[in-house]
Amino acid sequence: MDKKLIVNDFSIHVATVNGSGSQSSNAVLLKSIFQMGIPVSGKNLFPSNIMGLPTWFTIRVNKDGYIARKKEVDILVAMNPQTAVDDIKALRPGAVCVSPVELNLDKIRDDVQHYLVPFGELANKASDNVKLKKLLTNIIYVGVVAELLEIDQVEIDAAIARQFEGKTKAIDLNIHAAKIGREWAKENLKKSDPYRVERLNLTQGKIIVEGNKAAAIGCLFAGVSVVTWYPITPSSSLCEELIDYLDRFRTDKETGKKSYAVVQAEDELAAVGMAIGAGWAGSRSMTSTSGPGISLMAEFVGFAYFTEIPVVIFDVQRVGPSTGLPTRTSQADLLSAYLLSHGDTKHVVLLPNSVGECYEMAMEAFDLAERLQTPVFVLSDLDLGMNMWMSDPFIYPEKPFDRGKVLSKEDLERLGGFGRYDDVDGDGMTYRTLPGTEHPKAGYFVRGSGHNKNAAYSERPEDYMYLMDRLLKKFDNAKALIPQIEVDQNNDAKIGIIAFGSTHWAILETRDMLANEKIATSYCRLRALPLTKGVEQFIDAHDRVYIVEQNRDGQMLDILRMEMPHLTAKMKSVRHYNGMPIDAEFVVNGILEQEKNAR
Amino acid sequence: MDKKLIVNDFSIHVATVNGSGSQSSNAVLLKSIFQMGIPVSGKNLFPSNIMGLPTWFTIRVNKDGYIARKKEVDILVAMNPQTAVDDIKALRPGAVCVSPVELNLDKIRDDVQHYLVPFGELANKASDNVKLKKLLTNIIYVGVVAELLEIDQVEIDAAIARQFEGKTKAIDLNIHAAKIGREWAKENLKKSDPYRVERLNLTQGKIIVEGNKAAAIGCLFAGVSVVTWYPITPSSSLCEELIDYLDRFRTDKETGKKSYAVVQAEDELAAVGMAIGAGWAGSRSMTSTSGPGISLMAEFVGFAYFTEIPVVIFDVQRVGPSTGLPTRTSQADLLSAYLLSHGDTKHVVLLPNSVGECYEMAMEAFDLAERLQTPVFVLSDLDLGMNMWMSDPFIYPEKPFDRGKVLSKEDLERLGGFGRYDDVDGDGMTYRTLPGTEHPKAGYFVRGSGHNKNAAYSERPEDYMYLMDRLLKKFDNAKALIPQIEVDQNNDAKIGIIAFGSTHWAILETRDMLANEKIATSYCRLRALPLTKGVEQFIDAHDRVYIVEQNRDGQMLDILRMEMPHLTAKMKSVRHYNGMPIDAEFVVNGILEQEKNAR
Amino acid sequence: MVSSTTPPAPKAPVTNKIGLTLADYKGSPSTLCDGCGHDAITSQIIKAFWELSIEPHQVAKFSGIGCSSKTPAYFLSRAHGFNSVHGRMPSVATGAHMANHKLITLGVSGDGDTASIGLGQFGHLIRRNVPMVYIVENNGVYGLTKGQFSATADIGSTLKDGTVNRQTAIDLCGLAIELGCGYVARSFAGDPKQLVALIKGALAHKGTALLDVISPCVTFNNHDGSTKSYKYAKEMDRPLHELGFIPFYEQITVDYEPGTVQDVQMHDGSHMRLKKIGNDYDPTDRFVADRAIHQSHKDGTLLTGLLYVDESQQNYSSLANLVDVPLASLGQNELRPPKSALDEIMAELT
Amino acid sequence: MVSSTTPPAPKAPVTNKIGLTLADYKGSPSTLCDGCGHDAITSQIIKAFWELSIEPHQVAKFSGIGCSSKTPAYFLSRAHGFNSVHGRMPSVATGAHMANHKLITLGVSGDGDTASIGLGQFGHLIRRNVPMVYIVENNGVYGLTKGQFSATADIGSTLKDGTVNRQTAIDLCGLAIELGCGYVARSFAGDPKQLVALIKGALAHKGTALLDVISPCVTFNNHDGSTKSYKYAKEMDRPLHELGFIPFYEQITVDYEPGTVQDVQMHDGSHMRLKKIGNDYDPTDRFVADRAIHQSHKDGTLLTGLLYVDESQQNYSSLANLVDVPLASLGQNELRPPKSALDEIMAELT
Ligand SMILES: Cc1ncc(C[n+]2csc(CCOP(=O)(O)OP(=O)(O)O)c2C)c(N)n1
Ligand SMILES: Cc1ncc(C[n+]2csc(CCOP(=O)(O)OP(=O)(O)O)c2C)c(N)n1
Ligand code: SF4
Ligand code: SF4
Ligand SMILES: [Mg+2]
Ligand SMILES: [Mg+2]
Repeated sequence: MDKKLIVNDFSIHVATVNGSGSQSSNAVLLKSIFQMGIPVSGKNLFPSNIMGLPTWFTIRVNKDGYIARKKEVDILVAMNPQTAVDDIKALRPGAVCVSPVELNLDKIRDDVQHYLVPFGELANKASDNVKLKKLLTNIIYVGVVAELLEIDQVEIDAAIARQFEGKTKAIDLNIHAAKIGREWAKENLKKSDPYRVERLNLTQGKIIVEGNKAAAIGCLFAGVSVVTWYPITPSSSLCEELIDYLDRFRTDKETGKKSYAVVQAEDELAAVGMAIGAGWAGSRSMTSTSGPGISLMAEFVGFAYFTEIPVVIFDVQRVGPSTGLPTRTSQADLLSAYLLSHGDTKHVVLLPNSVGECYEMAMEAFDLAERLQTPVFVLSDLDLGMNMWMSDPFIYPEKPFDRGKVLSKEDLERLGGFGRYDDVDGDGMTYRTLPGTEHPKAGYFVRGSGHNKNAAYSERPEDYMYLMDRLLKKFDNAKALIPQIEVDQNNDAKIGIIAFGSTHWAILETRDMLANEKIATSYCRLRALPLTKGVEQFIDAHDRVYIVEQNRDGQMLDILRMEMPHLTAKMKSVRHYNGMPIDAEFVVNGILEQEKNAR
Repeated sequence: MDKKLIVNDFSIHVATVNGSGSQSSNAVLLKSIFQMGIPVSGKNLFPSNIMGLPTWFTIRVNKDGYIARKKEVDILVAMNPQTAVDDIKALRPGAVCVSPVELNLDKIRDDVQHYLVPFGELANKASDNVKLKKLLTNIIYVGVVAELLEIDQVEIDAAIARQFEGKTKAIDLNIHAAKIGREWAKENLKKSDPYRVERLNLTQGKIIVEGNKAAAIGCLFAGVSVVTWYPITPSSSLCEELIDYLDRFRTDKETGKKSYAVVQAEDELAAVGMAIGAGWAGSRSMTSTSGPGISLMAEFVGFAYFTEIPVVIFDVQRVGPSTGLPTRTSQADLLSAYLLSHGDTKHVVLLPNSVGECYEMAMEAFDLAERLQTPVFVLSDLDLGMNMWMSDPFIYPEKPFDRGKVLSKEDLERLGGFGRYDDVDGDGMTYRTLPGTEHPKAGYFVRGSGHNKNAAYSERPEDYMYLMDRLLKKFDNAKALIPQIEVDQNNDAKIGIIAFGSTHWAILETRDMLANEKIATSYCRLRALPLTKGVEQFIDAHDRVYIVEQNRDGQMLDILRMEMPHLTAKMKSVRHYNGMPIDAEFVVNGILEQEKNAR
Repeated sequence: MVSSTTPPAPKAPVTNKIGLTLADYKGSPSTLCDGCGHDAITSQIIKAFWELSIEPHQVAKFSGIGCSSKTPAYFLSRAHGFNSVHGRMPSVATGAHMANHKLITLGVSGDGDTASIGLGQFGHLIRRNVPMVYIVENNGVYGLTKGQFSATADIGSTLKDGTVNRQTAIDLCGLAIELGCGYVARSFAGDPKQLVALIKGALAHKGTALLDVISPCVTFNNHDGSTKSYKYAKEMDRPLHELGFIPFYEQITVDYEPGTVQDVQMHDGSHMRLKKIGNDYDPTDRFVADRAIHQSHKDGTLLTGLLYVDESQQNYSSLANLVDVPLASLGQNELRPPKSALDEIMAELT
Repeated sequence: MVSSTTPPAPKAPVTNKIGLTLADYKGSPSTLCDGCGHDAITSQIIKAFWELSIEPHQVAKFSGIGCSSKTPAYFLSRAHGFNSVHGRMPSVATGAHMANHKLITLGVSGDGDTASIGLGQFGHLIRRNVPMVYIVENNGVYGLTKGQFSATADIGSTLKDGTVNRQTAIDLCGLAIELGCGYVARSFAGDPKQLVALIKGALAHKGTALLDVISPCVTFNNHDGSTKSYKYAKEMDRPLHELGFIPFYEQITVDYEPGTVQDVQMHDGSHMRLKKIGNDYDPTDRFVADRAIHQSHKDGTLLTGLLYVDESQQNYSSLANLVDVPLASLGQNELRPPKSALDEIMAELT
C-alpha cells in the first residue's frame, strides 16, 4: 500500500438504509470538513421509496475544488448489511472500509484496509433507548471517521449544533455519541491508510446549499406571487422550501397577510393552468415539476406560447422515460421542454449549472417570461436540485424587475386603444393589458385559436402567418436577452467542449485531466436556449467539439444539429445516461476514445 | 379573352355558407365530372363552427391527374353574400364568375366573365317550401355549372341518385331543381368562357374517398378490436366511419354479438390509456386524435414506449399550436409525435400520402405495433383525412397478421418460464405473455419505472442502460420493417426533392413544372420514421435536396439534420404553413428562388 | 284608433346605476346556429350584469372549448376574456383569481367541457370553493364536434341517427352538492326570468356558484328522443319556486303571505326570494336537494331553481389570507424582500 | 400440563378448493415502511382471493403511482400486473377489460392517485360501470412524495409539521354513490375481518365496486392531529354491521333471529350477510347512505361497512354486447372480414 499521505483529496461513501436517520449524520460529516476550510460536495443516492431500502451518501473532499462526482470510492462506510458485500466488492484494491465487526467484511476482501467497529456495543453505551440506539449508530460512525481522518472534534460539535439547531437534547446526545465513536477509534484502531484532512481556508464565507433551495431563494427575490405545484420527486423540495421562505419573508408580521398565494394543485395539468391564469392576470407565477409533469403540461404550454402568456416552469429532471428512475439524475427532458406541445412551438429554456445559477436564473426567468410574454423553462436536475453544493453566497439583485410591456389605464387614455398582438415596436413583442384595468378598451379576449392583431378570431391565412412569423421573430430576439454562453477559449486548443447544467463540474475536472495529458481544450458552457451566434463561433474556432450531456439520445447535440447544420461535421458526442451524476473520468475516456480515431 | 377552349383543366371554387346544405351539391358536381372519366379532386374549406359562416369548396378538374390544390381559381360560384366581394376581388382577370344576379358582382369587376343567375326565382320554381327553396338553390347552381361546362345530365342524375341513395323524394326534387338551373342557363346564358369538360376514360374503376374513411377501412381489415377515441376535428370522422364499418362487418348477424369494442373516452388521456390497457391485454387497439390530443397523450405514450406495449395512434393533423386553426391542414405535429414524452423517447411514425396509403398503413401500423411492442403513430392531416381523393380501389390484404412475439401456455410449458424484457433473439424485441395465460409463470408486472430483464423493479445503472440501449436497438431494427421510401431517381438531376404525406401531390405537379423549365429533379418520398439508409443515399446522390413540408419550423428538415448531420449542407427547405393545402406553384417558386442563389 | 304620422321622440337610451346601457354589456355578434340555447343564455348574462350595474372592466370571463365556450366573446366585450383549453378552465380561473381576487369571475362551459374532459378540474374547483360563477350550458352533446353524446346525456336518450345512450348521466348539480358546493342551481335557457335571478344570486354568492342550464343544441340534439330538446325541457320543466333577486342596495319588502315565500340572504346582503309554487322545498338542506334531484331523474322531469345554497363556507382566497391589494398590482417594493432577508438566509447556509 | 419433546408432525400445507396454498397468492416482499396500513390490506387481498379459490392467472392487477400503487407487486405474483401512470389506472383497466372481459380485474390506488390527479378517470370509470374491484388505500396524504395532504384529507387535520388542512375532504364513497356506483364500502386496514368480507363481496359484484379503506401512513400521517392515524381510526370506527360473505357454492343457512340479519344477494349468487350492530341501516337505499356518510363527517366518526349496494345495473362490457371469447383471443379469421366485404365497400365508393 502506498504510504504517502493523501491529504484533502478523497471520497467517502456511506452505505445505509433509507429512513434510518443517516441523512443528518452524513450532513454533519460533510459540514465538519467544510468548516475546516476544505472544499467538499455531497451526493445522496436514494431509492424511490420511503424506508428500508439501500441508500448511499458520497462525500467528495477535494482541495482543488472539484465537486463533480468521482466514480472511485476511497473510503467506504459499509453500514448496510443488505448491500455490504456488493459495496465492498466494488472497491478498488487499497481502498478503506469502515464496517460493523459482525459483518465480517474482512473475510471478503483482504486487499482492502479494514476498520472493524463494534457499533452495536458502542450504541449501547450511547443510549439505553432501543430506537435511539439505532439512530445514534449513525453519528457514531461519524465519530470513527472523524478520528481516522483527523477531523477536528470542535467542527463535529459545531456541525451537530447547526444540524439540530434549537434541540439541545439532541445536540448533547449526538455529540456524546460521536465522541464515543471517536474515543473507541482512537484507542482501538491503528491508522494505516493515507487519507487525512488538513485545515485549508478555501471555504471561508462560502455556503452549502441544494439547488432546489437556491432556486426557491431566487423565486423569493424574483417576487413570485403565485406558486402552483403538485408534488413530485425531485422537484417537490423547490416549492416546499419556497413556501417556507415566503411564509417567513413575505407575510406581514402584524396582520399575517400574504403577498403571495400557493396552490397545491390536483395535478400538473391544473398546476400549469393555474400558473398561466395567474400570469395572464398579472402576477409573477410559476410551477415546478419533473418529467411526467412536463409531459402533462404539453397542451397548456403550447397554449401559453400561442397566446403569449408569461409563466415560469421549473423542471428538476430525473431519469425517464415514464416514471423511470425517479431518484436518479438526468438531462433528458431537454428536447421535450424546448419543443413542448403539438404544432410549431419553441420555448426559452434556461440551463443553470450551479446553485448560484439556480438562484440567479430563477430571477432571470421571471423577467424573461414577462418581457417575452411566453413560458420560460428552467431546467435543473436531481443532482443539482437535491444534492449539497458549495457556493459563494448569493448576491442581492441590483437589476429591477422587468415586467415587460404592460399598458396601464393612463397609457390607454393616451393611446385611445391598443392591438394586443400588434407588433408596433417591431421586435415581435406586443403590448398587453391586465384584467381589471379601468378603461373601456382595456379588455381583450385570449384564445388558443387563430387570432389577428386585435385578438379577434381569425382563420385568415395572412393573420396566421403574421402571428407565427412574429412569434419566431420574438424567439429570435430572445437571444439577446437570455443568459449568454460562457466561453473559455484556449487558443492552443484544437478541441472544444460544449456542456450545460450540472455536467459543468465534471467538465472543469475533465479539462484539467486532459491538460495533464497535454490536450488543450476550450470550453463553451451553454446557459440557455435558443442557441446564439457565439456557439457557432465557438464551434467554428475548433476542429472538433465534444457535446457532453446526460441523456441517451444526445439531445443537445440534436438541437445543435438542427440549428447549426453547417457545423455538424465538427460535432462529437459524449453521453452519460445511467442515472448517476456524470464524472470526469467518463468524459475524459469518452473524448480520448474518439480523439484516437480523429487523429 | 383567350377564346381557345380549355378542356378538362380548370378549377371551380364554390363559396357558400356552412350548414346550408351545399356539401351534397358540391359532391354531386364533383362526382358527375368523375363519372365522365375525368380526374378530379375536391377540397372543402370550412370554418371551425357549425352554421352560418363562410365555407368554400374547390373542385380541381385535371386531365393529367394532378389533384393537389391549385391556388388559382378559374370558375367562381359566388353564392355567399358575406364573402362575395372578397371572393371576386381575388380572381385573376379573365376568370369566370357565376353569381346571384342581386349581388351585382358585375359592378365590382368587369375583367371577369360574369354569369348572373336569378337563383331566387329559380328556387321558387323548384319548390314552394321555404326551407327547401334554400336547400335546392345549391343544386340549382350545379345545374347552371353543368350546362356551362357541358357536364352530361345523365351523370348529374346518377350522382344525385348516389348522393341521396334510397330517398326517392329527395332524388326527384334535386334532379328537378338541377334541371331548372340547367334549362335556365341553356336559354339565358351566352357561353363565352373557354372551360369545358369532355369525356375521358381515366377514372374507370377508380374510387373517391376521404382519407379518414380509407384509414377506417384499413383498421377494419387490420382486425382492430378495441377502439378508443375522443371527438376532435379533423380526426373524428375516422372513428365514426370505423364504427359504422365495424357495426356492419364485425357484428354477428344472428346474435348481434360484436368482435370489437368501441369506447368513447372522456378525454384523450383516457383514450390512450384505454388503448394501452387493451393493447397490453392482447387486443389490437387504437385511438385517433389531432394535435391537442397528442399533447395530452404525452405521458402515457412515454409509458407505453418504456413498458413496450403495442398501440396504434392516428393523428389527423390540423394547424396548431394550441387550438390553432382546427379546420385547416398542417404537418406540424411531426416532431411532437416522433419525440413524444419526457426522457429519451423516439417513436415509429407512418406517413401516408394518399387515401390508398391511409388504408394500407393502417394495417401495417397494427402489425408493427405488435411486432415492435411499441406505440406506432400514423400521421395523416386534414387535407388527406377530410377531403375527397380519387384512388385505385383498395386491394384485399394478402399478408397475414403479424402478432409479434407472444408466448402461449404451451410455449411456457416448453420453456419453463421467460424473461419479459430479455433480448433472447438479439433483435431488441422481447417476448410477452397475455393476461389470462394459464401458467404459473405467465404473469409479470408492467411498470413505468426501471426494470430488469425479468420485469422486476430495478434502479441499477446496468439494468437501466441495458433497457435503454435495447430500446434503441429495437428502434434501429424497426427500419427494416417499416414502410420504405419511394424513390424516383433521375440520373440527370442535380436536385432532389424530399417530401411526405399529402405534400406528395403538389410534388408530382412541381416536378413536371420544373421539367418544363428544363430542371430535372429526383424525388424521395418518405413513408415512415425512423429514417433509413436509403434517404442518405438519395441525398448523397444530389447536389441540393429540397425538403418540402407543411409547417413553419421545417420539422422534417430538423429530423434529417439530427439524423443525417453529415449531409446537412445539401439540405434546403420549402415550407408552407398558412393552413391551406400546399400547391405546386408555391413549391416551384420556393425551389426556383433558392436555385437562383445556388447556381 | 287614432293613427299618427309624427315619429315618436327618440328615447334616451336606458342606463343603469353606473350610466351604462345594455349595449355596453354586449360582445361581438354570435356565430352560433340560429336558435342555439347558448345565445339565449348569453342574453341573460348581459341582462343580469347590466341590471346589477357591475363595472364590465372588473369582470374576467373564462371558458374552455366548445360552442358554449365561445360565448364569452359574445358578451361583455369590455371585460377581459380567456378562452382556454378543453376542460381546463377551472385551473385558469383559479390562478387568475389568486392573482387578482378583486375580479368578478365568470366561467361558461359546456357539458362536454365540464362533465367529460373537465370532471376532475370541476371537482377540485368546487373543493377549493374558488369564488366564481360557473355556468354549464348543458345540451347533452358535443355541439362543436357535431353532436356526440357527452357525459350528461341521459340514459336512454338518442342521437339524431337513433344511437341510444346506455350510460347514466352525470348530474353536475348532484355532484356539486356532494362535493360541498355552496350555490347549486339548475335552469333552462327557455326560462329567462328564472335564469337572470339565478345568475344574480350566483354573483352575490361568495364561493363557487354552479348553474347547470339546459341549453338545447338545435342542430344536433333537438329531436324527439332527446331529453335536452326545447320541447322536452319545456314539457318537463318543474320549477321548484318562483325566483326573485333583491340586490343588497334595495330594501327588502315583506308583502307576501307567511309561509309562501322564503328569503335567503347572500353574503353581500342581497337576497334570493323563493316564492312557493307546489310542494315545500328547502334549498338549505343538502339531503332534500339530493333526494329531489335523483327523484327527478327517475321521473324524467327537469327540476329547476335554486337547488341548494349554503352561505356559511369560506372561499379559497379568503383562506389564503392575501393582502388586500391584488397580487397582480403589487410592485417590486412589496414583492422583493430587502437585502437583510438575503443576508439572513445566507448566514443560515454557511 | 404435560410437556412433550416430540416435534409436531409437519402439517401438510393448507390448500384451497383448487389446491393452492396461501403462499401461492403472495407476491414479492413489500418495500413499504414497517407498519404501513397498505401492507395490512395486501394481506387481506391475499386471503380473500385464496379463500375464494380464484385462479391467480385469471386476475389482472392494476394500480397508479404511489406507495399504495406499489402493492400489487406484493400479492398474486402469478397474475399479470400493471403499474400505470399517476391517477390514470381506470383507463388502463377499462381498456384491458374490453380486451379480455373474462379477467378478474382488481385495482389498487391511493387517495392522491384517485381523489387528486385521478378524480376524472375515477368518475368516468364508475359512470361506465366497468367491472372491477377498486381499492383505495386511503391515508389522507401522498406517502411516496413524503406526506403532503391529498384531497381526502379532512378539514382541520394537520400534517406532522402542524400545517392545517383548510379544505373539505372529497368523500370517495359519497362521490361514488352520487355517480351511481353499485357497490360502495368503507373499511379500515385495522379490521381484517370486515375487509376480507368486503373484498369478497366486491369480487362477487358485477360492476365497479369501490372499497375506500383507511390505511394509515405510519411515517407521515400517524400523529395526533391526523384523522387517518391508527389511533383515530380505531377510536372512531363505527361499523354499520357485522359482515360475512357466503360464496355462491355454499348453502345459505338461516340460523339467526328475524330482524337481526340482512342477506344481500350478489349477482353471482353469493350473499353478503349483514348482522345488525346498532341502528338499522339499509345499504340498498342511496339516500340513507348519503345521509349516513355526511353525518359521520359532522360527527368525526369513521363509518365502515357496506355503505351501498345495488345489483340491478348492467356493466360496461355486457352493454357492449361482446362475443363470448375475449377479444384478445380472437384470431385473424374472426377479426378480418372477408374479401367480399372489401368489394362491397369499394363498390360504394366508385
Ligand atoms: C383536448 C381537446 N380534445 C378535443 C377537442 C375537440 N372538441 C372541441 S369542442 C368539444 C366538445 C364540446 O362539447 P361541449 O363542452 O358540450 O360544448 P358544446 O359545443 O356542446 O356547447 C370537443 C370534444 C378539443 N378542442 N381539445
Ligand atoms: C404525473 C405525476 N405527478 C406526480 C408524481 C409524483 N407522485 C408519486 S406518488 C404521488 C402521490 C401518491 O399519493 P397516494 O396516491 O395517496 O399514495 P400513497 O403513497 O399515499 O399510498 C405523487 C404525487 C408522479 N409520479 N406522476
Ligand atoms: S351546434 Fe348546437 S351547440 Fe353548437 S352552436 Fe349549433 S346549436 Fe348551438
Ligand atoms: S410512506 Fe406512508 S404510505 Fe408510504 S410506505 Fe411508508 S407508511 Fe406506507
Ligand atoms: Mg354540449
Ligand atoms: Mg395516500
